[in-house]
Order: sequence, then structure tokens, then C-alpha cells
Amino acid sequence: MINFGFAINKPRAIDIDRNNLRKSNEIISEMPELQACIGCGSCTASCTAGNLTEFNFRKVHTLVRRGEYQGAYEEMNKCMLCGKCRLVCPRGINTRGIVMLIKRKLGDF
Amino acid sequence: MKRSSWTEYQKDIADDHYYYARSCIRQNFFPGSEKVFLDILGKDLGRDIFDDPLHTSCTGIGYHSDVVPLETIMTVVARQFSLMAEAGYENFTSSCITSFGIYTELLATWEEFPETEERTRENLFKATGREFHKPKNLAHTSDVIFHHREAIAQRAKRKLVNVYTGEPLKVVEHIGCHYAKIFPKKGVGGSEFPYVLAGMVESWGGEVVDYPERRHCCGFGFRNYLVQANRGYSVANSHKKLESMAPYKPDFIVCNCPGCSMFLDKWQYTIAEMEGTTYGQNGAGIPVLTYEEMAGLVLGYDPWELGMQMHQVDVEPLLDKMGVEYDPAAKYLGRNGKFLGRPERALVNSCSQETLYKMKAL
Amino acid sequence: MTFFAKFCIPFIVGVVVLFAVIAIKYLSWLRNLPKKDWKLIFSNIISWRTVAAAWEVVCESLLHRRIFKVNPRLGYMHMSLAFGWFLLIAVGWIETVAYMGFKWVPLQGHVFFKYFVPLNGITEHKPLFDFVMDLLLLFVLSGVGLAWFKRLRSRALGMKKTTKHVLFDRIALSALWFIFPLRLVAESITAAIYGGGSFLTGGIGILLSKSIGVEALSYTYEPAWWLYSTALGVFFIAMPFSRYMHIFTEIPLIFLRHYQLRPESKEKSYDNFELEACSRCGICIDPCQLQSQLGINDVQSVYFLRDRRYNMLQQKIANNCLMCGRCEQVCPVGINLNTLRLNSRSSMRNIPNEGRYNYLRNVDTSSGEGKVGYFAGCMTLLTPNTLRSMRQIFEAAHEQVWWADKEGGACCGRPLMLSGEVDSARKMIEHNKSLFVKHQIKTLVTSCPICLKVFREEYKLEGIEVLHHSEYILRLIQKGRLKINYQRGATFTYHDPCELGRGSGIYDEPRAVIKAVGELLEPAHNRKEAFCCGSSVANTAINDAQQLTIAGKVATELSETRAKTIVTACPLCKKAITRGTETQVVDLSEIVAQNLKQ
Amino acid sequence: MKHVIVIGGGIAGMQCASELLRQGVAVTIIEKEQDLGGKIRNWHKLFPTFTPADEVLTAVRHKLKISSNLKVRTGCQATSITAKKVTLSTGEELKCDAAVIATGFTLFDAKIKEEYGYGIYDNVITSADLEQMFNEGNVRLAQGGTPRRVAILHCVGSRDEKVCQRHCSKVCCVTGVKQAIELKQLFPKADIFNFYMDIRMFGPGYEEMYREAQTAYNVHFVRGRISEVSPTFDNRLQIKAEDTLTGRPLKMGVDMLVLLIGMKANAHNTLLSKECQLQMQSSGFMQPKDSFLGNVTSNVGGVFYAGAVTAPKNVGESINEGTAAAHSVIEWLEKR
Repeated sequence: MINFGFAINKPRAIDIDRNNLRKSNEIISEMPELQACIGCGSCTASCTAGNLTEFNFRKVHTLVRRGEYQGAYEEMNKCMLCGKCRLVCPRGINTRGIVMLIKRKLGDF
Repeated sequence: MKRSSWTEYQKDIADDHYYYARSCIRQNFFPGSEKVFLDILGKDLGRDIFDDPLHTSCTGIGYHSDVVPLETIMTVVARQFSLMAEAGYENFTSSCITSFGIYTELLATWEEFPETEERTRENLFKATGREFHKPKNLAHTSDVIFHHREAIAQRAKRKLVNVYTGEPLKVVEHIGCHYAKIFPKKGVGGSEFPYVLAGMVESWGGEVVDYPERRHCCGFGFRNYLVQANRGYSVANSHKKLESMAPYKPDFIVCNCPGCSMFLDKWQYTIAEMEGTTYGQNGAGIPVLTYEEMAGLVLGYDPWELGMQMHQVDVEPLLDKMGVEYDPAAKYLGRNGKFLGRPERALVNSCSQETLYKMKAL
Repeated sequence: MTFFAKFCIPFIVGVVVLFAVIAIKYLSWLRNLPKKDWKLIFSNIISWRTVAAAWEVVCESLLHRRIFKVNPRLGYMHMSLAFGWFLLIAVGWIETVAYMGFKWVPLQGHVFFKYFVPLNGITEHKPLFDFVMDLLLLFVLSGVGLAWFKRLRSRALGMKKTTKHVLFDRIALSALWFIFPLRLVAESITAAIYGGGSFLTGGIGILLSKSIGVEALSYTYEPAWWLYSTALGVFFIAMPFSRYMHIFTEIPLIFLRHYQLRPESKEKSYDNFELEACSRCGICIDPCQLQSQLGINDVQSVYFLRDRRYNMLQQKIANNCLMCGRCEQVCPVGINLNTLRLNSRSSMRNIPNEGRYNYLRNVDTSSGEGKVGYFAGCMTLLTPNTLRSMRQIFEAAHEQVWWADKEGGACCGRPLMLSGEVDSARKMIEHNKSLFVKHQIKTLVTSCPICLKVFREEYKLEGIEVLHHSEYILRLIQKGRLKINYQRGATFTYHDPCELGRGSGIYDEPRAVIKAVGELLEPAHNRKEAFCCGSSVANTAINDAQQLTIAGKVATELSETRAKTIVTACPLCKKAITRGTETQVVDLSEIVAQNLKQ
Repeated sequence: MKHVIVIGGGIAGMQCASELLRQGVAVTIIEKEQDLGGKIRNWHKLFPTFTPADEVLTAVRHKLKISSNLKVRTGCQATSITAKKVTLSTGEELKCDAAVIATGFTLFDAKIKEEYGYGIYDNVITSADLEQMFNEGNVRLAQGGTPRRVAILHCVGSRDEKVCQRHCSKVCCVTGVKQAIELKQLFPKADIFNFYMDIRMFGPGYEEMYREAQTAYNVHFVRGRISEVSPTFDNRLQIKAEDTLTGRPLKMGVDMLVLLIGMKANAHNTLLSKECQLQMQSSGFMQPKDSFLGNVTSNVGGVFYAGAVTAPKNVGESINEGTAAAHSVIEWLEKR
């Protein structure tokens, strides 16, 4: 293999066909309310951890639903579980439950 | 696939008397293509085409890389047009897709913003003392070949057919982005289903492969390629296309843009050397042709005369499929019969360079 | 006299197994106690605590006083079985002694005394003993009868729900139900053949001999004793694996508890005593709002303890609890239900992760300066009226305040702990603690009871007094630093937040503050019995609609007091209750700030 | 007896005609198709109640009682409309005392959005085609078989300046959600992805239906416009879009792509505005006299509007406008 001084960039596109959606389907079937997200961003706006880091709950769970698990567990680990997001979610999503579910499915417990 | 939409996008292509503008990339990497284009038009089709030694680069690469300002390129282009007028032509045809895009864009700019035309006229006169003219007809050279595709088909010595199976060859056509993505109405078939190359392939007996990333850019992207650190992004685009087309087992790729021909050909080498992946059916690369080379093969030109030894991916498997007779030993001989040297062996190559060299050495 | 017959074998096997298993269990639990716990035992064993423990054993293990308090009928059932049986054994032993003198008699000799010594060698006390024993047997049988009845109709015993059982429970329960009727049968047949017995066994004996005849009865004599012995044996073998393990386990638990042993945020050996001391009486089911208001009936403490004991605990059970503490209030055994659930969650979810929350390093978004620190809490940032009111109160009292998290800060860590991520919560605790120390505060005031509990219990803030704002405001009023206009005609009702009331024992301070502003009307359930608002951060299992249902019920009860304003002292409760009522819901600080005398 | 000509025999026109007849006015309906009924004839079920379209159409038809006062002219169009007379495409001139224009709308031709491959790839269909399939009880792929994954693209020919359709067609979002649910009912194992720009659930019960689609039917909603469609090696369709909520491009293979085609103003409207001095909006829909007080009145006395000729409307609104137009006509006739 020759080193040309650059690497071939990996595609940025979310490829639903290549992504393994098993875990994503499990997450959705366990808590179907997650699908009710309308992407308003209230959770992220009020997020205690999001105030201090780039943690974006809405984006991470959306990516997880699309089968993009890379880094999702680590991101979710930034969450302090304080529960503000659950109070502000206009769709009544049990956000803390979602955080824990995603961590359970994508982490090792 | 039911495809007839291209008929809604037609453009006027002059039938004769062309002023020819060369392409920087094509004349460097595929010099045979420009030569054969002139030959096909002049000798095979008996058309009048003028290859003017006075014309220059359109500076499009510089323009798209942010080193040539708009006013400068406008003046350069105006000079090309005035050279055309001075030579007594009014149909401009350019070999390069980038140039074609530039000419189209600037003509449209002058149309929309007449003050820029005024300034260009002034600048041109100040700089060169020439008169400002605009061509009556602007076409890319692939448009010209497209225009004459049936005439070429009539004179065809070979078809784009696999001589062993009798099946049409599977051809991936790749249209340069600047051909119709900027001004869809200025390209045959528009931007979604451009027909300029597909028309040639179909007229000459081949079958066009419609694959998911058909419209994707080859990845050249000027700055993206020119800056070494960005090349990973550039090659990723070709990578994406090749991944997408490979399952269709294409016999060859044909491009109308010199940059695309070069990148789709040479990035195959890069990808193979970096990742070990090759995309051809034979475990090597997929041959990449210019449409001039494709037309040349159809018309019975000698592949080495077409400059096909300059390709990264060996074309011999394709030549064999088409039933083209060629002298393997002559591959690396120049026009004067002198040995040109041979490339290093690479993963994408299917033919043994050694044997060829030795045959000649004997 | 040999005191042995073949039918004794099931009984003897049962007893041996029972005591062996109990010994193994207790010894291994004790052996695994952490050093800290052993130290506590040693330092307390020779003290009045042991005496107090012994007295409690009598009151609770035998008499079941606490169950009596909660539910007299249920108390009687437990007492008749426990105390009655105990007396049967005790009186039986005395009878043996009376007959044999102080001689060693094998255990089965005591238990099956009637078999071995049916008639011959009558002492002058025999009729008396027969009478007492029959009376006690009747006492126990009445308890068994109630138990049968409870199975069929739990409501009749004042319980809305009764527990569902595992296999060992069913075996032990069935055996237990048959022990005393079988004893009655065996002793009655003996009385019929050999005479003796008092009003119960003797009476039935006469009836039997008259109706069936002694001849026919003699064929049933041995089988009856076999059945009785087998029922005992089965019960004893099943017992240590069933809920009846509580009969013995409650005793060491009472002692250990008196020696100050407690469950902690991580599981430890002591927990086993609490787990197996649960009799699965099911008293914890009724107060559970998940059961009464949402109809969820498989997550209550009794099932949680059962599942944990049999290693079949699932996250969905462990997670589905408001941790409001209402069940803990009524548990007759006094098990630390919340702590046990919390440390179960910890075992299931705690993944130590060194790198986690490293982003908190050097984060300090605090402002102001003062000896008093104010930590609003994450939720309070969503109830800005509380923040504004606190600012007005601080200004009115001329207090210099360090604002810890007005612009957002790190969470207190309690929500993480409640979710079981105990080690990660420590990161937050250390972070916030370092800020408190850095800014040299002497008093820490918070508006969030969730924060308050963790500050008090986990932060170990030496030299810093932690106050809930209700306590702080009351103190300002009492010291005369705040002057308040009493609003004649203003009526308030107060919702006790779980974490503040049952969690931290703060019931009176908020009430005193409210009374300084206007009239306080108490809702039907208040103080220790107060409902949870349903939005508890401890529960991640119920959905929004379910939270709303609970909030609605709570709000309705509060509105029924006809108070003009509902007051609470927790931002989460405020948000929750607001969703369920048209009545105005405010934080305690708001009514104070609105009625400050300038 | 007064005579009113109703141009257009869809639900709005029919409703208007039956109201006028009830008030003792003679009515002539001009319909360009061979039958009355309009677009709703080809629709399967109506949102948000999933009421069969046929049920509604039958009820409206039923109200339109056959009488000597009702004349129906099918197969012709009106080329000129005034309060006094209507000229037909046959050259005939009909006298009248007032005219109601209820010519509705034209479905956007999805072929114009070439990049979506309608008319090029077999399994790219429009929402109207899908309704047809529902009606025939034959939702299948062109090559046979049932779809495993379907993408539904919102805003095809709506809110798109590239095809000169700046307006929102209003009903497509709701239709998209309705069709997603219907597909899911037919193929519970299929994945349905709705690609939307905004979800506009403007009516009662619509938002509830949307939520039900999300949580009860597990329909996926991706915010982003599909930019191109291409065939894949296994004869599926590869679609590309941006998942704008994650800021990442997204691609996937689907078996079927449903284009929610918008409502286009009739080309006829331009003619009306030129020939009859009726005002037209920039969207091409006719301009009612007033947005609040004169929704069914035109700027020309005695000429009225009903239904989607003035703007995209749903079925209920169109029927209501039929009634409203009839009332306005009566009022106008009484004043004379």
C-alpha cells in the first residue's frame, strides 16, 4: 500500500441500506414515543450538559434511529439525566428513559 | 427505464465550420483524442474545423481555484472569441467541459449584466487591441460528435458489441458537471438525464448503464484536488461512483470531460494502491475512454494512434472484446517508432508490461 | 421411651434441612459484611441496643404490632399464626417437662408428644394442658382460616391487592395451610382412640369415634400422623426458600438494625437480611400510586424484593418506581425499600467510566459573592418565578449571595444516582463540592428538594450548612430579617414534595412559612402520606400520559381543599401539578416574595 | 325563473348546484369530463377519518336531485364567463343570471420534477396513482410483489420556485400521513419513510393522525427533500436526501417512491382572467374579492367562485364553499 499523503474520505451520507437497523428497531419498539419527535430542539436548548458541551440529544437520538450508532453511547454519556428535557418536550417524550434505553442498547449493559 | 425526457432538451449544434478550442488537460493526458477529433471531423466527415495556434487556455482551472479574477477570465474568453471572428468563424467548439462551462456562463453573464460586457469589450481592446465578438453557436466537442453520431454510425467499422457473445457492451457514461448542471438547457438531455454520450453509445450499438451515482461528480473539484490535504475528499467521489457502478460489470467508462476521464482513470490506480480495491471484471481496472477514443475505435482507428497507451488502466481487454486488432508490441512505441518507456506495474493493470517490453526488445 | 416412629422422618428431615440452610445463609451473609458493618456490630452489641432489639423482636416477630397498626385484621392473622404457634411450641415444651421432668427429649418427642404419650401416665395437669393446647390450636386455626379467606377475598381483610407468589411460596403456603388442620385431625383421631384431648380435639374425637367407630379409625391413626409430619417437613424444607424465611430473618435484622447497619447506594451483604425479612404481606402495594392510579401492579416493592431475592430482577421492574417512599412508610418490617431499589439499579447500570464528565473540569458559571450560596437546581431554571422570588427575598434580607448556577451549571448528581449511575454521580458531586469550597460559602440554600437530599446525604459538606429554601426563609422570618404582610382571606394548600417530606423530613417549615402569609388548608393526604406528583426523576419507565394521570389526581385532591393557591416547594412538583389543575400553583418563595413588607 | 350556470361539476360545483335548486333556481352544470364528480372520484379514502371518498361523493350526488330545472352539459368547457352569458368551447352561448366558477385545480405533473424519475422508473408513482391502486385493491410493485420499503416525498410541485409553484398545496402533508398509515395497514412489515419539508397539520384531527402514524404505525419522518432518484442494481430505487435534523446526507434503497403531487392552478384560469376581467393571483388561482368577507365572490358582479379554483382546499372546505357560493348567488339575485 502506497502512502500518497492523504486518505480516502469516508462517505458522510447516512446509508440506511448499509446500516444495521436491528438496535434502532429494538429501541423504537421498546419506546415508540421516540418516533413522535418533531425535532423542535427544546430538549437541546434546555439541556444542562448541552450548555457546557456540544451534546445534542435530539441529533443523537435521530442518528440512532437511522442506524448511526457510532459515538452515540459516548455522546449520551455526557447527559447528566437531570430531566429538564423531559419537562420541556412538547411531545411528552420520556427523554430520560430514552437516554437510558439508548445507553442500554448501545453500551454494554 | 422509460427515458425520453432528453428529447425535451435540445440545443442547436452547428453542422459545419467550427473554431476549435483545445483543452489543457486533454492535450496533456489524452493528446491522441484531440488529434483524432480533428481527423474525424476533417477527414471522415469532411467538415471544416480550424485549430488555431493563437488561442490559449481559458484559465478556467485558475478561475475555479480562485487565482484568476472574473474580469481577467472574461477578457481571456473575449480574446478567444475575437480570434474566432478574426479567423472567419462563428461556431465555437471547445474540447474542455470546464471551458464550455466558462464560455456558457460568461455569455449568460454578458446577457444578464450588459455592463460586464461593456467592460470586457473595453478591457479586451485595451489589452489586445482586438474587437469584441460573440459566437453564433457554442458547442462542446461532444455535442459535435453527438450531432454527427449517425453519420459516424454509417461509417462504422466496428460496433460497441462484444464480439464473443454478440451482446452490446455495457457502457458507463459520465458527464462532466459543468456540461449541463450549471445551465441544463445548454446540454443535450438536460442535467438529470444528459443524452450526449448515451446517444453516441446507443447509436453505435452499446448499452448505457444507469446506476445510482450516475450523476455524481468525479471529484476533481479544482481546489479539492489541487490542495494535497483535500485530495482524500476528491478521491472519495470517484470511489463512490466506482463502488456504485461496479455491480453492473461495465465494459468501459466514457467521459466527455477531460478532467473526469483523467480522474476516473487515475484514481482507480490510487484506490487500488491505497486500499487494494479494483473494480473491473477481470480483477483489474475498468478502462476509461474519451468519447473521441470511442468514436475513433468505432471508425476503425488504431488504438495506439488514438493514444490509448497513455491510459492508466489497460484497454486491451476492451479492445479484445470489441475485436479490435492491435499490435501489443507497439503499445509503448511513439509515433516515430521509438520506445516511449513503460509505466510501473500496478494493481489496476491486467496486461503484462514485461512481455511487451521484451517482445519489442527482441 | 424412644420417642421415635417412622412417620417422624419427614419432620426430622425438614427440621435438619431448615436449620442447615438458615445457618449457611446467615453465616455467609455475616461473613460477607463489610468491615465497617462489623465494627458497628462490635461497638453496639453490649449496650442497651441489644435489649431494645430483643424487645422489638417480641413486639414485631411475635405480636406483629406494626401490622396491627396498619391493618388490625391482617395483624391478627399474622399474630395468631406466629404467636399462636410459638405458644403451642412453648406450652408443648412445658407439657413435656411436666410429664418427663427436665430430661432430654428429642425434638420430635415434643412435637408429637400426643402420639408418644397419648393417655398413659396422666399427670394431674393433663386436662389443663389439653385445654390450653386446644385453645392455642383454635387460635392458630382461626389465623389459618383468615389466611384462606384472604386468598379468596383479600378486600375483606382491608387489602385492595394481595401478592402473587413464586413456586416455593406456593409449596410452603399449601403446607402451612394444612399443618394445623392436619394436627387437629391427627390429635382428634388419637383422642378418639385413646381418649384425652379437650373441648376441641377431645370433642371431635368423641364425634369421630361415635360416627365412624374406633375400629375403622385405627386404620387412619398412623396415616394421619404421617400426613401431619409430612406437612411439617415440606413446610420446613420449603421455608428457607420461600417468603416464610422472614419468620426467622426478621430477628437478626432487628438486631443488626439496632446496631446501626443500613443498606447503601451499592449492594452489600446486609441487604440479604432485609430482602429475606420481607414477608410479602403486600402492605406496600396499596399506597403505591402506580398501582392505585395507573393500575401497574407488578413493580411494587414486594415484587421488587421477591425478584431481587430470586435473582430474576429486570430493569423494567427496578426502574418503574417513583421512589416516593410511601411504601417505606408503611412497611411493617421497616425495610429500606428505596435504598435497596437504588442499589439494585446501581448494580444493573453503574458502569464506572473515568473519562465521563471530564468536560466539567474548570467549568464555573457562578456569579456574585457571599457567605450564602444559592443553588437553584436544574429544574428551577425552568421555573424562573422561583429564581426571581429568591432574588427578591435575598435583597429584602440584605443577604450577600453567591449564585451557583443561575446561568446553568452541573446537575447535583441525584438524578444519576437515582438511575443507578452512582459512580458517575460522584463526578458531579466532586465538581459542585469543589465550587462550594472554592467560593467559601457557609450556608448552601437550594430550591430543589432533589438537590437538597443529595447535598445532605452524599456531599459531606463540612462547615457548610445545607438548607432548603423553606427552612432558610423561615429562619429569616423568625430572625426578623424578613417582614411579611399577612394576607387576610388568602387561602393556601400545600403539597409535600416527596424528597422534601418523606425524603428529608421537612414538613413543618414550609407550613410555618405559609401560615405567615395566609391560611393553610391541608389536603386529604398530607405529610407522610402525601401523594407524589408523578414526575419524579426516579422513574424513567412511565410515560407522559401516565405522569399526567398521577398529576391530575394529586392536583384534584389539592384543589378540593378550595384553597385559592396551591403551594409547593419543588420545581418539579410545581410543573407537574400545574398540568393537572386550573388553580394557581406557586412555589413557596413566590408567596413570600409577593408579600414582603418593604 | 332565474338561471345560474355552474362551471365545474366537482364536489363544490355539485353542492352549489343542489343548494341553488333547493332555492328554486334553474341550474346548468358545465363539466369538461364525461361525468360529474371531479377529482374525488379517483380518491380512495379521505383524511383524517379514513372515510371512503365514494361515500362523500355519493352523498353530494344524492343531494343533487334530478329535476327539470337541472341541466348538465358534459364534455365541454366554458371559454368566456360573465353574469349574463357563458360561452362554451362548442361555440354555444348560454344565457344566465349569474355564474359560479367551480373548476377546481389541476394535479401537478410530476414528470416536470425530472429528478424524481416519474415516468422514467416504474415504481415512482404519484399520490393520485396510489389512491387508484388503493381503489383497485392492488398496491403492488410494477414487477410484481409487495414493497418492503416505501418513501413518500412531500411538496412535489408545491413550495418549489423551480417549477413556479410557490404556494403550499395544503392537503398533501395530511394525505402523505394518511397514505403512510394505509400502506402500513396493508404491509405491516414495510418501512415507510415520509420526507417532509414542514409538516402542516392544519385541521382538526390531523395532528392526532400524524402522531398516530409516528407512534402507533412507526412511520419514519425525515425532514429533507429528496434530491435525486436513481435505479439500483437490484431494480430498486436509490434516493438521496439530506436528513436536515442531523445535518447529514442520507441515502437508501426503496421499492416504491410516492410523490405527493401538489395542486396547480388550472391553465384555464389565465384565459378567464384575460377574457373575462377576472382577477387572478400570482399563484394562478383566481383572486376572490376579499379574504374575509368575500371568499366566494369575484371582482365581477354576478360571477362567483366555489372550491379549489381560488386556492388549494380540502374536501370539506370545498363542499362548504359550494353552499356559501349558492347563498351569495341567491343574495345577489334577490338584490336585482
